[in-house]
Amino acid sequence: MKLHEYQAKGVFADAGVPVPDSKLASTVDEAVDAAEDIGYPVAIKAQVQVGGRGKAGGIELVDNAEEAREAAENIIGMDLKGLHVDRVLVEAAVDFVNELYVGVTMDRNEGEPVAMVSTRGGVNIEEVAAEDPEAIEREHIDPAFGMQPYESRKAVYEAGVDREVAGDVASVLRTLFQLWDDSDATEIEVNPLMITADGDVVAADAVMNIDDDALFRHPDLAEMEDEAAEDDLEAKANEYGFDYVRLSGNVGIIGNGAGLVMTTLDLVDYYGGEPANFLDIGGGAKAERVTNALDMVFSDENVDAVVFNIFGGITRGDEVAKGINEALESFDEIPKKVVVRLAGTNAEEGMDILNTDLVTVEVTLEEAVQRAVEYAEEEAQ
Amino acid sequence: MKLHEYQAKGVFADAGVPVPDSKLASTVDEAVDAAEDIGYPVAIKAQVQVGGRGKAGGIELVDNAEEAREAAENIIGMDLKGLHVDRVLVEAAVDFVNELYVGVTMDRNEGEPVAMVSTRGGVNIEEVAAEDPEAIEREHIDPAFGMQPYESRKAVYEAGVDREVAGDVASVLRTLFQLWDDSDATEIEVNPLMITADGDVVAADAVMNIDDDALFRHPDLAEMEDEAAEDDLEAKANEYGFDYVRLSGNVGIIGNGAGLVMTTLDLVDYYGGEPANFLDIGGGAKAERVTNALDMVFSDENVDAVVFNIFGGITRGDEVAKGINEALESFDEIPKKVVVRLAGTNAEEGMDILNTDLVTVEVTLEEAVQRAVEYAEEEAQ
Amino acid sequence: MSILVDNDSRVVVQGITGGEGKFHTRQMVEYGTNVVAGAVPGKGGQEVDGIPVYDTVDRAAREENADTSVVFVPPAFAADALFEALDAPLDLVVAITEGIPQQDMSKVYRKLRETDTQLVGPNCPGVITPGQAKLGILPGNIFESGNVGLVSRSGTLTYQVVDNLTKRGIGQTTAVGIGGDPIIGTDFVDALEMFENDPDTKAIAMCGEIGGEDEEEAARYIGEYMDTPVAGFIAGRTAPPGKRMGHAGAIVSGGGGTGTAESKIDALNDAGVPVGDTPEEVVDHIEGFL
Amino acid sequence: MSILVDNDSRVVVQGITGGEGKFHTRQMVEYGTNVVAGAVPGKGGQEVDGIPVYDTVDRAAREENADTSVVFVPPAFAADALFEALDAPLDLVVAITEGIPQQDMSKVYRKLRETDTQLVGPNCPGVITPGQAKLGILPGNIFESGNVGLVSRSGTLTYQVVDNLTKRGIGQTTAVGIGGDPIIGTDFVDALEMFENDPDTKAIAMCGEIGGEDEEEAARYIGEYMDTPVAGFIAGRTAPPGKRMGHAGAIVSGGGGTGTAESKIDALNDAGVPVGDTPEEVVDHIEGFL
Repeated sequence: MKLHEYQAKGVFADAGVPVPDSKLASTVDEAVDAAEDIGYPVAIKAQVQVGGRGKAGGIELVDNAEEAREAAENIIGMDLKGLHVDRVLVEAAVDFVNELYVGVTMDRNEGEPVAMVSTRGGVNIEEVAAEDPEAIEREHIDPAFGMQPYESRKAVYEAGVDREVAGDVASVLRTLFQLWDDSDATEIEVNPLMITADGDVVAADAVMNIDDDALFRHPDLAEMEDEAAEDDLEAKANEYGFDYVRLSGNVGIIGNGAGLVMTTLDLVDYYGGEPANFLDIGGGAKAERVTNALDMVFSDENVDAVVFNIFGGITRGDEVAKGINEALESFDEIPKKVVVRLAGTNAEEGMDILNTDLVTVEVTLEEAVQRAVEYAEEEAQ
Repeated sequence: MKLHEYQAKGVFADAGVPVPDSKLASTVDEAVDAAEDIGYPVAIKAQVQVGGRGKAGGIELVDNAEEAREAAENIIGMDLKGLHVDRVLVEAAVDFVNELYVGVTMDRNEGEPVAMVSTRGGVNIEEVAAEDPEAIEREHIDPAFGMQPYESRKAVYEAGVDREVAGDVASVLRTLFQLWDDSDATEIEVNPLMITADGDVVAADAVMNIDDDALFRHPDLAEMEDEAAEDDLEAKANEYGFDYVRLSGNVGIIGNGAGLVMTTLDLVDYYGGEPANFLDIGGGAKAERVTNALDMVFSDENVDAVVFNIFGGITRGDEVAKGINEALESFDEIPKKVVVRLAGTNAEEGMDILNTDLVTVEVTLEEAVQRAVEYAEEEAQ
Repeated sequence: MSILVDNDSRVVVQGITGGEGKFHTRQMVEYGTNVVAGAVPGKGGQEVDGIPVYDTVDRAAREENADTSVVFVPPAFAADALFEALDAPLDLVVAITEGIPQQDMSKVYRKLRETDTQLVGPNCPGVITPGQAKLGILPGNIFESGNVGLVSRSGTLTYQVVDNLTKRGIGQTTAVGIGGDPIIGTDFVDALEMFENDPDTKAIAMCGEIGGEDEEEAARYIGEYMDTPVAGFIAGRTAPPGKRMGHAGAIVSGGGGTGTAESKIDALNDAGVPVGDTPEEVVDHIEGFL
Repeated sequence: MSILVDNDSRVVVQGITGGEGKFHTRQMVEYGTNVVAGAVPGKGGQEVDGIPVYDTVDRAAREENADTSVVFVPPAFAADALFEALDAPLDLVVAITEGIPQQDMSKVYRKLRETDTQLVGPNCPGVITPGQAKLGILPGNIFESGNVGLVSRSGTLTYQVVDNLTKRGIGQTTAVGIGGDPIIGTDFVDALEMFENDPDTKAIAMCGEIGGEDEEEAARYIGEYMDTPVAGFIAGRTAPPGKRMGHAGAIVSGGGGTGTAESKIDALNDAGVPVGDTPEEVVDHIEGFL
């Protein structure tokens, strides 16, 4: 779960990481009031989870109420890289002399967290990492012991942070690591961490990703989940308990098992179609889950056809087929054409059972995908 | 720092370890009131830090106010193995069907904590350990990871704890380990951990030793230190910042360095005397510290003579001698004879400087101890 | 021959009394797996289908001489179960559990590296040596004994490829599901090395997916050390950056875009490994090797 | 010959800018020790008596080729300083600091066992090879080069024995203060083994004290593996159980009474090690060996 900037900053502030004064606003008036309260200059920042907000016009710096109103009018309601901006964060502008990057993430190859510091803050850090990996100092942290204070200092000094602020930056890094550890984060980043003329250290942006699998032990963070979701359909998937990712195509995809569903997406693309989503309904195929999955996919107005790809392993194909039939029969009308392909244990028996009045049945994965792409093309015309 | 039973039980209760209802009382009336409040039967327990209180008459079980008064009268003010009983803990008696032992301590050989469980609770566990070591299940805990839940279960099941209460006992063990970890304890013991007929688990006694060297980060526990001290002189030593242990002999001992002071005690014994104390004044020998050390030793009414044994290492003997002279001169009268022996760097210059009107100077450690033992014998007669 | 598991494996099932544990234990036993014990705290002394249950893995391993465990313990308690298995110790631990918090696994992995235990998973379907034994939840009936090794990050995708192989009459030595989590015990290189050293394995199918750099490392390993031919498949070519595609480990990092299918396919091709565009194509390559 | 430290040791002083650190650095340099750097966070770029100071041990070790550190960092920060020294890594770390919390040391000791670093201390006076170099706070002037090795848990008691040796014209190869804490890096067995392997060490004085079982283990080691004669001393015969006698490690456990002087003396005698009743008697035994 990726937190919004305003959520992450709230968490940072509670943990003792200095952040600028700020207020969340969802109307232009609220934004202007917030700006007046905070005092100019303020930044008005679109709260959508996408990189490069600034360049895309999602962040404006304003000096008075008039500019604040204009900026809020521009930003609230705008479409930013495909996402609708509902809210802005109105935040005191920081007068900085230096911008650093600090972060903590999981190095999955080593199975260990890694703390990162760079003096090249304020720019796309992944570009820095690609062009000049030496510019980012990395310090692996032993997960058994947690971050030792010397490790934070080593990272900061080796990164070349000015000695005057090194102690404070190391302290921020330790707090971020503690936060990472305490909140089961998978990623925490501050970019830029601003250094003011007075030598103060301020987190001007905040990225925080929480491990979905650990939310059960963080009820406070889990509460932020609905607000964090970018998309109504993704929020719906959370409710249903599906692994779901929305994409921009028109072929809806339902399958079981992450690898097989990804493969189905890839095949849709391979055969000239465009996948509309990733949806893994998991093991088995009880009627209720199938119904919910179809509801999800049909709710996506972009969808023109659906491919349903189930590999029956332990769950037998005939049982899966019964579940699909039951689910399909619960619809008054199947709004888009559905292609089903069953494989694995008792697949043939399953395919015999499927109600071909409601769905098209195909034997191989490749055929099923091609058929769905075909249907989608027809429907789109 | 060893906590009193009532202090340790307070800490236990805060951590969620079940303890019986109890109240501390320092007068007979308070004890009877407490017993009436709690409801009979209650145990009246002397709050002194010594093993085998029960056998020595320091614990009585009473069934009514009359018995409570009698018991309180017996115990408050008694002398229990050399310690004066100022306070009693009045505690609800637990109706148990089983007594276990659980504890966490540091295995210094391995440098690791070890959790212990035994079904032979309620008796002297060190005797059990000596006679039948197999009766105590030990589980070493990795200090980097802390106790894993399975380790608590393994210890409890392997010790042979009844399956009905095993889960609860394992949970108590985990809480105790967490407490050990959180409070920088060196030792935590519950003996007995009582199992009631209803299957409840209750800590009927509580031993908790805190690492003196870690008190700086536990201000709440450090506050208990004065109350925990068994002896006025030991409390005074805490104030002065001396390592001090009171013994029962009549030769006062002051020296620098733990090993050398212990050796001085041993030599007093070896030459037929009895050491009155261990007192390490540490490095250097500034006049103020010498004065405080002499004040400590002279405050012990048992002391008949004092031996002062300093090895000057980096600190030169002549400087030490000056400090001793200055300290001695600050006394109107030296109440007992003091023998001084200086060794190491510039020892001869130091001995020349010492004011022999106030002290006796000896050249070797052996001679100095023998002289002090002699003086003490004379004074004692 | 085979790798990891065979007739001699003596298996303890952690979580044998739970719904999944009970069901799959029966399936494993039916397949011929030598399940000698279960381990569930507080359930010691019970039996599941005649298999004795112990309170601790340590006790189960000692009493029944177990050397292998399969873990069906729910995610909140799974790390503890893995620590317990590592401490017993056992030779092989197969963790089926999906959804173990990443930081828990990071600690387990740290401990794992101090032991001689081989961990497979978590979040994996398990390991099967057709005709001998299976550990986990793989559907035994689609497998056939033969000479192709299979290693995969995904469950149903493995089944898909195996089904295609078996239908063409190509059997398998052993199939290993290494799991879809970001931190796993046995990785591609480990499994490939075992297959390389197995004289009966004549070709290997390797199913990777987006996220991480395991496939790239495997490609380097294949190029440098392997004689056995490998055919690959990479799922997730169409996955957008920054989104978790079902598996916790299947995520292309945003911006810089590491962990992409492209990078993995390129690396494998550079190592001489053909990568199929469809599962069928992978099987075509394998057929070509034999 | 000698053990642990000699002319070639390149030393970084952790905490060189503190009062104790500065004072004893000067003393070490005067004695001839090759102190090449200091390490103090935030003080990088400064100098102490011409010795360059770095912000991190890692940097100090890299820039100045240091292989040894001496730690004067206050107890609250000492564990961190030790972790830093172990990570640099260095060959030898001598921790002078007294009063490090036991649980901090327990973690440091856990990490230590994963490294190749030799830790001496904490809560020790240090190590000296007379005429070559000293690490720590030992008073150099009472030592004399010779062929007796000395290992001790105590500072001033070491000085007492050395003083007696030197006054009788008996010099020392190396003296090692292993420290008075319950958890220490180098223990008696480690030091005895090094002396046993040092051809110049013809006899060894070993000063133990109450608490723990290091002396008993040393006795077993001497009995089984050593040819070099050892004379012992055990302080704390008169210590009551349950009381900490100055050193955190000098405590006879209550009740059962483990860690007693009696147990240690018996063990040493059983291993053929004479134990002196007074420090002078120890020196008598040593003289007899030579």
